[in-house]
Amino acid sequence: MQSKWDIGEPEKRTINSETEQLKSELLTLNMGPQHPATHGVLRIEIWTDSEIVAHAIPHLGYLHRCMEKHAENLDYRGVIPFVDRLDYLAAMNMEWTYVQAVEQMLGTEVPRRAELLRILTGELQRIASHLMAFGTYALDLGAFTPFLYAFETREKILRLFEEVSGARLLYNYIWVGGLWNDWTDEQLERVGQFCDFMEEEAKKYNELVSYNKIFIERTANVGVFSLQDCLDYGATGPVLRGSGMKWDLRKNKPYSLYSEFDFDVPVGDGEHGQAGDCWNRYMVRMKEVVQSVKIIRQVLEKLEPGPIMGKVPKIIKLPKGEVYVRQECPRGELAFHLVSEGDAKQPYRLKVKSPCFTHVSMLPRVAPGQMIADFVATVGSIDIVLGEVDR
Amino acid sequence: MSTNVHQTGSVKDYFLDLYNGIRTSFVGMWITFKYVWSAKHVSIEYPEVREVLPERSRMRLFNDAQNCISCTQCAMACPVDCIYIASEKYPEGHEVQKTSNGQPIRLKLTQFVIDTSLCCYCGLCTTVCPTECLTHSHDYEFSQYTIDSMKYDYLAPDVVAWRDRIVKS
Amino acid sequence: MLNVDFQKLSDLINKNVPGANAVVNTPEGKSDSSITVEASSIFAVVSFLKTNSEMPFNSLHVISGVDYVEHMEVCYMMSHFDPEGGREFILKIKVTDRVNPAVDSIVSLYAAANFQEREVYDMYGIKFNNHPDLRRILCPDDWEGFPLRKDYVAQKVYNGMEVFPDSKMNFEDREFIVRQAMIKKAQTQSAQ
Amino acid sequence: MQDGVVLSTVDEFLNWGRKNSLWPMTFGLACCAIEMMATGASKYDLERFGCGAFMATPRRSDLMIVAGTVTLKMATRVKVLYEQMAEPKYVISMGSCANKGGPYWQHGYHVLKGVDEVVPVDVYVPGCPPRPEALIEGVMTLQKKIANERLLRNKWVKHA
Repeated sequence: MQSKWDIGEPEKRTINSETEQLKSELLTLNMGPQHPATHGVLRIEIWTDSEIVAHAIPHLGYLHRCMEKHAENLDYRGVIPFVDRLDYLAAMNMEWTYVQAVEQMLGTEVPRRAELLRILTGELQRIASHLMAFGTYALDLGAFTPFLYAFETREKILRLFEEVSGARLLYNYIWVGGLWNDWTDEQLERVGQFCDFMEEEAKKYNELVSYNKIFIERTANVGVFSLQDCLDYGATGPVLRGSGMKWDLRKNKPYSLYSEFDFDVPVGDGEHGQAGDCWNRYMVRMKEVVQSVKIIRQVLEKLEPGPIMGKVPKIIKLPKGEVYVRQECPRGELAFHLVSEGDAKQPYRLKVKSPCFTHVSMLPRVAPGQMIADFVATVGSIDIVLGEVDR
Repeated sequence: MSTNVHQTGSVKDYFLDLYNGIRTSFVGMWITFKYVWSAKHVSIEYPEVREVLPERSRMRLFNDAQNCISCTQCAMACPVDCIYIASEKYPEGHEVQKTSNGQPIRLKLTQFVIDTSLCCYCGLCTTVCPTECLTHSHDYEFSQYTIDSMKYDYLAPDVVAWRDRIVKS
Repeated sequence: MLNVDFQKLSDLINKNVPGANAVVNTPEGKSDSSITVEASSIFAVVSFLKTNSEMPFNSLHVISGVDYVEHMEVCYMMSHFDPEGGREFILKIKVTDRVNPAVDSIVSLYAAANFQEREVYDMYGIKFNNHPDLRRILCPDDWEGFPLRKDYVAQKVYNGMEVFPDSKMNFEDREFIVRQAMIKKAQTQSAQ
Repeated sequence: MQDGVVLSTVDEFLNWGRKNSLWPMTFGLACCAIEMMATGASKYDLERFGCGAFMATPRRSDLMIVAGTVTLKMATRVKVLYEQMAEPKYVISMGSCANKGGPYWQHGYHVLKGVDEVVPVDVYVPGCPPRPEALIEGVMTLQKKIANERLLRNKWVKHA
């Protein structure tokens, strides 16, 4: 049996009988690091046979910011701003995962209101992140207007976040033990209004883009990740769900207070195309937005006044040991492997399991046989953030 | 093989595809067209109109040197080490001043420099300040032509004028 | 950790993989448990974990390295995605050779290991035998040293660019602080 | 009036043209790129300054907004991109990372400590990331700089 990663020597690979007869040479095409469709500084070396991709080799590290090295030199609170900058589109979720790892080792009790507000911010951030994915994916495929709509809606969330945390993109809001600031009733009311607005807006986006025939033609049946591939490569999040596996850590291993909430886990059902293609991956995100709104509504009902900060020592020192903490972030499962040697103010080791890193490693698997334009659609559909890939 | 091959079907399918393509495109265009009369004005015409920043917004740091007690807690909390504080003891017989919230100033501040080009605006320094003299102002318009002018000495005489500018705007 | 009976799993490994020497590390407090196996038998162990019927693991989450100065550890986060009930646990091996560390690659078992092993090689210099394409992944190909080792010292110049240029390091400000601290120390010493 | 009426007027005209049609390159590196996109989107609308036509290629752009951390691996590419741009070309360094290495200056073995190590920078915009307004202010600062350029006068007028 040929193993999964091995897609054969590029020279020897036959695309179809026609090209075999033409005996055309493979052309090396360099996509990136500066390329509008790679969402940052991903560089992909593509070996093409006329318009058909024969082989794609991702080259990473153009944004390698040595975050793991920094984490070993900073105190536990000081790591949070750096964790923010991993996935800068979902900074709240990044913080939350890291903070959860520290709290688990520290054994901190987080007040109920803080946990609920964390779910609120996490889900709002998920919406913001998926909106960004929606806007830029449409931009990749040549539609500019959805980008403007998505950003207009995203700005509403960012304004809320700025009011509560003080920054637009990188918040440093979720702290060890709780939250920095509390939400006022007026802000929570606006969150409720935003929920109504977002539901209407999601319907509009679906009409505008998702069910557009041209969009479906561009994305359905393109870049199919089979379920076995996803498991082999360790894909998570919308990529795994788009391939038809109903796996969501919020349901399957409920952390925080997610077990109290009622929501669905959308999976790629092959409404158009087949499960695992670009359209289904994209659609999982759009459906998740609606589910997030549903969760936020429930949070607003459950919220009661109370403290937002648990008891945390002034200087955090963790006992000797290690934890591996996973969370469901917008792009997949983020995990931190936190090792502490005891009696130190710094982590001994902080390994980031980034979902996008795994997803990028799937590109060589899916690329052979695609058109170049379809390959762009595939790269866009896995929604990578390079800050997290390279760390 | 995952290329997007058009399914060859009957003539009916062909025209159905065509119809769906045109219909869905018009649905999208109609949504955009509605913006002609129903859209709210979202653009902020920046230099003339400014968005009112939320109270907690974290922009350029400002240190009120008169209230600083040189405790260096901010420098310790700073994850990027961009705050440089130095202080020395007052000569003997010096009358101990007090900050606005009543803390005695026992050390003479001789240097308070923040390198703004390194700052990551995380806000950790302001939360530990015991006298609340180090704050995030709401001033974000300070782009510079040279990198050296990004370093701010908060003991310089012109810093008061700069603070006045913030207070006014 | 999720749904894993560590004792049972280690017994399973010991029974089916001779020479694996699986040991359960049960830490104090709230830390996670893990299983340590012999470095030489890692391929057999992972192969067993993937194919067994009692407790299969269908996915590899991540491979992480830890440098404990006297030895290095490679941690394999094994995971099982199943809507009915997932599993995960940390599988560890110890690598004692710092000069020329090498372990068997598991790329032929899990395709996910391809990039992950390259990253561990990039950061810790642990070579993976039988890896199809063992190059540096994050750092440039001509980078010197392995950054996440505890004894790593960054190179001074890369490709004509200074890594830590003196003009950008704020030496004047920091020197001032250091000098002040020394004066303070001298004062306290003289006072004593 | 020592520069001459004609040269001054022509200079002013050229500068006016240059400063109001700055075409930036689509060149996002990290977090700041998101704020750069937000600046180009509906709420802040960089187009009002003639600066919103994001070009995908360096050959037809005048302005490179270095938005994000420049790593050593990327630095040579940034230089190549800068060299490909046609004159007149300007560089805005956006955010702490591009200014001086930002948060990664101390232990960042793989981070270039400021993009000015490889390309000349005209305007530094502080912030981490800067607000969209701050970027617009940076563009306006650059426009002020361009308005004062002495393009023909430097060539033809001899100063005492």
